[in-house]
Amino acid sequence: MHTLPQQLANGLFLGSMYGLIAIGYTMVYGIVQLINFAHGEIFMTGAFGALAVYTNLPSSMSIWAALPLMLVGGAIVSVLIAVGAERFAYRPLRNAPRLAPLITAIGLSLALQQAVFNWYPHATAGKHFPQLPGGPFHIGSVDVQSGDLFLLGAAIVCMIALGVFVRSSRTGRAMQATAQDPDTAKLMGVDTNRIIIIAFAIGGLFAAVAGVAYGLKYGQVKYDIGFQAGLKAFTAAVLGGIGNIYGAMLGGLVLGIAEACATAYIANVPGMEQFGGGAWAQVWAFVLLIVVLLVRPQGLLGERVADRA
Amino acid sequence: MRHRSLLILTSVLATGALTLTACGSRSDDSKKGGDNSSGGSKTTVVIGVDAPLTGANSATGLGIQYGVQIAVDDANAKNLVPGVTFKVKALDDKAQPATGQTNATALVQESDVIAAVGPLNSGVAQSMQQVFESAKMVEISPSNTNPALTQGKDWATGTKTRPFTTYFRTATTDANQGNFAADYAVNTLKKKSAFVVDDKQTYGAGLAGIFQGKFKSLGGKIAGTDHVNTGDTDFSALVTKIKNSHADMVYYGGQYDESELVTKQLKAAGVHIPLMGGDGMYSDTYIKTAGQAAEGDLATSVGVPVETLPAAKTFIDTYKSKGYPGDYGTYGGYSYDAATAIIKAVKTVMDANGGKLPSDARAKLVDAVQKTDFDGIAGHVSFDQYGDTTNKQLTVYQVKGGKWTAVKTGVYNG
Amino acid sequence: MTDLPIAAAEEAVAATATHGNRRTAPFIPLPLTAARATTLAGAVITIASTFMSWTYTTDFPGDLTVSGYPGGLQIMTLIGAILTGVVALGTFGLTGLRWLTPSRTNNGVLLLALATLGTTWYTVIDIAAKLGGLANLDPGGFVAFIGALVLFAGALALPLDRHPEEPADAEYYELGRAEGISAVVRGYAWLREARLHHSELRVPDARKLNRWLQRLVIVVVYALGLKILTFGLATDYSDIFIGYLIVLAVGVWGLSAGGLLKQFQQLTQHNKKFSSTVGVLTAIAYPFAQNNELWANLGASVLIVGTVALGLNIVVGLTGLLDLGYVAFLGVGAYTAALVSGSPFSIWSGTQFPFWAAALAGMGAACVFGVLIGAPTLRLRGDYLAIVTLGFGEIFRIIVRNLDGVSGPKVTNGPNGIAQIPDLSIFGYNLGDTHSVGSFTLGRFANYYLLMLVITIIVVLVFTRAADSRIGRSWIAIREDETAATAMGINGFRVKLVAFALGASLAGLAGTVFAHVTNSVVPDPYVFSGSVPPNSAFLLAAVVLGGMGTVSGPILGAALLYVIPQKLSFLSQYELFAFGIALILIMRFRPEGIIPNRRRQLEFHEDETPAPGNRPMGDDTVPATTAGA
Amino acid sequence: MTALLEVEDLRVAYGKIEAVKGISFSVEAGQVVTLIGTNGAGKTTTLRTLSGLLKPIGGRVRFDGKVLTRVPAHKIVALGLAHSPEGRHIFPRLTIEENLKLGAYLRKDTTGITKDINRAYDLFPILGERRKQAAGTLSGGEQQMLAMGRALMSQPKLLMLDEPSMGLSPIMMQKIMATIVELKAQGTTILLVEQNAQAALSLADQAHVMEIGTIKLSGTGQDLLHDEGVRKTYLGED
Repeated sequence: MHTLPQQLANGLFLGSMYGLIAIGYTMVYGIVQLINFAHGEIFMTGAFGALAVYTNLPSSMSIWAALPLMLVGGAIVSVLIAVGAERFAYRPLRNAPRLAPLITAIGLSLALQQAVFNWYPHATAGKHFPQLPGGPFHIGSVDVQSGDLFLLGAAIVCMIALGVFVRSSRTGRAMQATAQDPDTAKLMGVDTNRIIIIAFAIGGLFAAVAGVAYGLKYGQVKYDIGFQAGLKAFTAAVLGGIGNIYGAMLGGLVLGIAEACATAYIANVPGMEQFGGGAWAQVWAFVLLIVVLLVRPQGLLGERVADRA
Repeated sequence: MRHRSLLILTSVLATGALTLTACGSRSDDSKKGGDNSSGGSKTTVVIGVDAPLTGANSATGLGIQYGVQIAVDDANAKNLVPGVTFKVKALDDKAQPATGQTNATALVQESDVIAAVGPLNSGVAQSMQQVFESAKMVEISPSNTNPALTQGKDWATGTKTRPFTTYFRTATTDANQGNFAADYAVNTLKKKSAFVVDDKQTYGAGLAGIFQGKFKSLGGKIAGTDHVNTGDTDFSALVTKIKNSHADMVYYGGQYDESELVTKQLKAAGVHIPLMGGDGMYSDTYIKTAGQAAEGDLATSVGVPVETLPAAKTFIDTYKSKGYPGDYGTYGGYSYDAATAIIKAVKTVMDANGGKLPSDARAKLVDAVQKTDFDGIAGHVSFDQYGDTTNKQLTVYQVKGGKWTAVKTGVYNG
Repeated sequence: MTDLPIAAAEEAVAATATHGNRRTAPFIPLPLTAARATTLAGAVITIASTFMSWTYTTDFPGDLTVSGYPGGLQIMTLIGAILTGVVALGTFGLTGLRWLTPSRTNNGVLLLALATLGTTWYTVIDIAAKLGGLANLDPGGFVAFIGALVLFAGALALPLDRHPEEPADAEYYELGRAEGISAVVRGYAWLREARLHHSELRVPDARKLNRWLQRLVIVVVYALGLKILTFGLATDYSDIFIGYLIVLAVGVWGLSAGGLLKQFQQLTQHNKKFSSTVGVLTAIAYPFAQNNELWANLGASVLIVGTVALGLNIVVGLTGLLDLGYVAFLGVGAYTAALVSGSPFSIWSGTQFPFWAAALAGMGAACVFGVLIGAPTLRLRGDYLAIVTLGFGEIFRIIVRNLDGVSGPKVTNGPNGIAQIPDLSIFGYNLGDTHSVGSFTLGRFANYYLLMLVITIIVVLVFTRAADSRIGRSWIAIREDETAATAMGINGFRVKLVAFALGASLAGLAGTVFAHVTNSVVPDPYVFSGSVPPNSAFLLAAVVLGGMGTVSGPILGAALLYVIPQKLSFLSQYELFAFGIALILIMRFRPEGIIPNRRRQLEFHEDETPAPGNRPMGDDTVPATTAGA
Repeated sequence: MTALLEVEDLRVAYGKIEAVKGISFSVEAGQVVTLIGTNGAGKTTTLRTLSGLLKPIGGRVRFDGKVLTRVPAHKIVALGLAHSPEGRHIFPRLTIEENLKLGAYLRKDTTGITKDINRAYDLFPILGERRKQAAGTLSGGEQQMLAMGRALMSQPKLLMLDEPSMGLSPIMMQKIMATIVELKAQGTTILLVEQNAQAALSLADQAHVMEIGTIKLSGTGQDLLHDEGVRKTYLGED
């Protein structure tokens, strides 16, 4: 079991990416009770936005100088798409039965994925994404890549910033109010439409950061990375208690670590030899979700539904 | 008043109906006229193509379509079969069995279509075989590698039975490649312990299974096995496992989409052992994406290196100069050979029938294709009693200086 | 806070106080006679144009160079123009043709004129675009172009029943800053003005007709429907198919505006048994009407997908549960059938169940999985079911891929799937062989089409019976308001579980046929979204497009989603993109689907119902119903 | 002098069912006006429409010289119309202080806000003691105090209170009513909706009796308190 620290670290990095994406699901859900199914694709377009910026920068530029610009580029693309989707696709359906926006979201997700597939030059196969130099770093018995460090750092910074924003700012308070009771929030003078837009924008921003981190970590991006990542992040959001931002991050970490450990150790369990490894990791992640929902239906950090009154 | 308007209605409807029938006849007229004007007394024979032309696998699928197209163009230009103009009808199966079956039905329905090339995926082939068999129509796949398609379900135990007489393939089965790779790994590279990974697809799982068996029988040790899912990108858990297994090589059964990430993450974690794979990995994209990490990695591929075959070079030049989309590298050559086999068979059938296409040309073509024997651009083309290619030429390539370089060419026997 | 549009608001309120928004008036102010004359003249010119040559070269699909009789897309224009002309004559009061617009509204004429205009202009523009420039148009093309325009303009000048969303002088809150550009505001206002209104048609009761005449009408309409369907399938080119679609869709809309469809509905409802029998007979006639295996294959596929969509409709449409992994149940059924089919690749290759047993096994297995997935999650909120079913849909594929004896127990033969599934044989009738029935031949796919038809009928019966039963009412109650339903003593969990399990079983049943039709089962098709059915997104879209909670909706939706992409080959790689965009647009503009469930339609459009209401506030005002809930 | 709030022929519908069928009344500055009536009479619907949560299908609302009909809810607050909703609707997972701050959401004067928060704590000392506590943990009466305090935070010209005494113990109810009297004494204009007619009428300047969507009876609070019919129907006397 001396690989355990390494596997935990693997899961931690993977999980913080899930968590970053899950924030978008959970914030939007918390405020409008909408599963923004297209969020995975917003993550993907963020990565491609950053890549487009990088491709157009002079090749002599160092990756460290380019990185902030890439983040900005990815964020602009993701946020614009997220906000545009809210304004033009979801808002007209706000009072429709909940299936309507969900179908819209599925449509949007397909359209975004196919748009990149068809019109981003040569995006049909994996597109090369720049990687951070340096590494691997050895911390105890654990190897860490520089991309992983960026990912972890970004996740920590984003989480703290978001926590401070939601807790202490006036808008953050209005956001919580809208999530808890939108009608009454309006009575306080909160422009709930604006709050919803902000929630989508923050989700988009975090997805873009996750997109850039993804590119840096794996060195390539592809038009279809959004679906898998989105599914995992959505699972993470539910696992952590949908609507709760800390829950989203926790759910992401739990999921990432569970997958890493399932790949590595399930096969060592007597009688389970055939059910281990990468091929079954997703199945175990799913089983974990079911078990958590059975034991704690509101998710790890979720509030009891009754509290929402 | 009442009568008059009824009369109007009736006449209007009658006119409508008449015009409908009239136009029906016209479109037939124009079709015939078109054929006459373009071909004179020539007969048009259509070769169907079924491959994924859109979606994720489209690059490879388009390579099949245009491989056939070039073969047909060459045949028409050289007037290979006098009195016959060949045409291609390409249908998109989107890598879906049901769609492939619909396409097969469509091809069978069209009387001009004499035989078909395709599909790309073994899973799709399973749904098409029966349709072609019922219609006695030849189907040659340039890429299916699942041995069961030609040798029946018990091929592994040596009990081979051919399920469909109309199905042939110019690609070799996984069996040859996997064995050849294992032989090279043990005997040339002197590897002792391999970690085997596959992507749980027909091709990848088959290849990995055969490699594993052969590697063990040659005295190697399997340090571990694992399976991944297509579309996965994070292999860090797998890499840690490989690192911990102290294997001295990794064998990967699958496509470059995943293996390029595996090798990259492997080397980044400081595990500098070569990764070996099959022809699904033998692509420039692999090197481009994996970059420095690909150095020293190996891939087997069927046939001899392209540089040694002038015909293949011409093919690639034509493909590039015409600006066809898609990836000719993987199966373009086999597709060319498959189409050529059909064209040559058409000639045989016609020669036997006094220079004319017989009414049961499709059925006669099955025998003619079975007796195919010529040198194609990817090696010698002929089929054994199961419909498999007899071309067992294989080459091992290695990434050296950012390019695939042939390191061993040979024939696997046994 | 000084920028509130106070003055305009006052006016708006004043305006509503005095009069409602519905009116019957022309858009283009013309005397009635002139408008009628223009309409008829437009129809005549357009009809005449189709007998001329439209273009110089034969390169355009359908060959439009011939003078003397129409061809290709010209036929579409011709049909559109004749229909418009005849219906217009009827609406104008010509005895003998009046029955064509029972409601006496001119809206039908306008929409038919729109259909003609659409298909004609599409053709002309397509010619110019394909062949490079207007120079390729023959005079006939220009005549058609102008004739259709005259026709449409004439129809616009007729008194139309309209229901603008807002009073004429309303101010548009959502335009906000665009108010500076008066053209935008005027255009927007005009578009809102153009909202036709014919939802409350008053038509003479068709049930007063002679009973035998009623039945004759039903038979003729169904036969015509079959003819129209086969005609559309037989179109050779995407271009012609698009023209066909325009005429068909807008034309049917026009006829329904005229009230014909409503009368037909009255007839079918009055003769329920008879019309469903004729419907079934028409469906049986389909493979006989054409001797083409490709179409039979298409028909069988549509029926499979449609039946699965109908099963999903129980879960989604009736009970309101989100199932994003429904395709997995189809897969369970298909794999079960494959395992007991006697295929040499099955682990029980010796076992060959008769079809009825295989079908039951497939249903049973799917039902078990439905309960396994449903039981832990159906107690939770709906969204949790969505994620769990989505996850299940994904891992189903992974699991069957793994069960190959290498990475799991040997059950499904892993990625290679189970191939060489033998054809079904029912009472000695081998569905794989070609059979002669009278002077017709039925090929393999025609056989499967007929088998599938039987299954579809069974599923339709199950669906309607269930929907009308006590449990069906409980489902609808749960969908509408779970809390209230529970308070009324409905055991929400059990009722939902029954719906979920029943839906799963029906998908499993369709899966058993699916396995035999495609000869093999492999893991790959069972994905969430893809360009080809079956996949979960496609099934969901079929249900929603067709109309949730209805019987014919999902089947129609599946047929459209299946056939249209096949015919529009030029979309090829943009097909999925177009599918995505189409989903968004459908949800935006017709969320209740093509065949709306009446209750659902109210629900979707309730914010528009408060009758003489203006929309007084900004977007963010919650309609009374939701806010009060 | 024109009234602060003028409602003219207001009509509101839920789908096709009209809940308010053309009511008219007005509120003068400094007055306490009460709407009484049984459940479903349309009182709450009226208030929700005034504050912009529902859109009317007809009629006109004029507040402080401006027409409210097309104004979104969050801008109505800015005009000086505060609404303490039925069932209190405090934000349960925010602290008491955060709830109060949200009441002053549109205000930018930090010092003024702090002052007003302290004023609310003076008015309701129990809130001051628990200012860092999540509002969901308060008792029903305390939540009502918070809701009223929160509504006052926007410095409204008109305070609308919807059923402030609902579900409270008699002692708590008396406390709340005493607070309303105190607010009235401070000059706050109040539109009060109450089921407890006795208490409401005794402190109202003007009162209106609503029945199934219409105003049946109007008068001063004292008049109605002594009206035979009102006594029978709403005060439970025979």
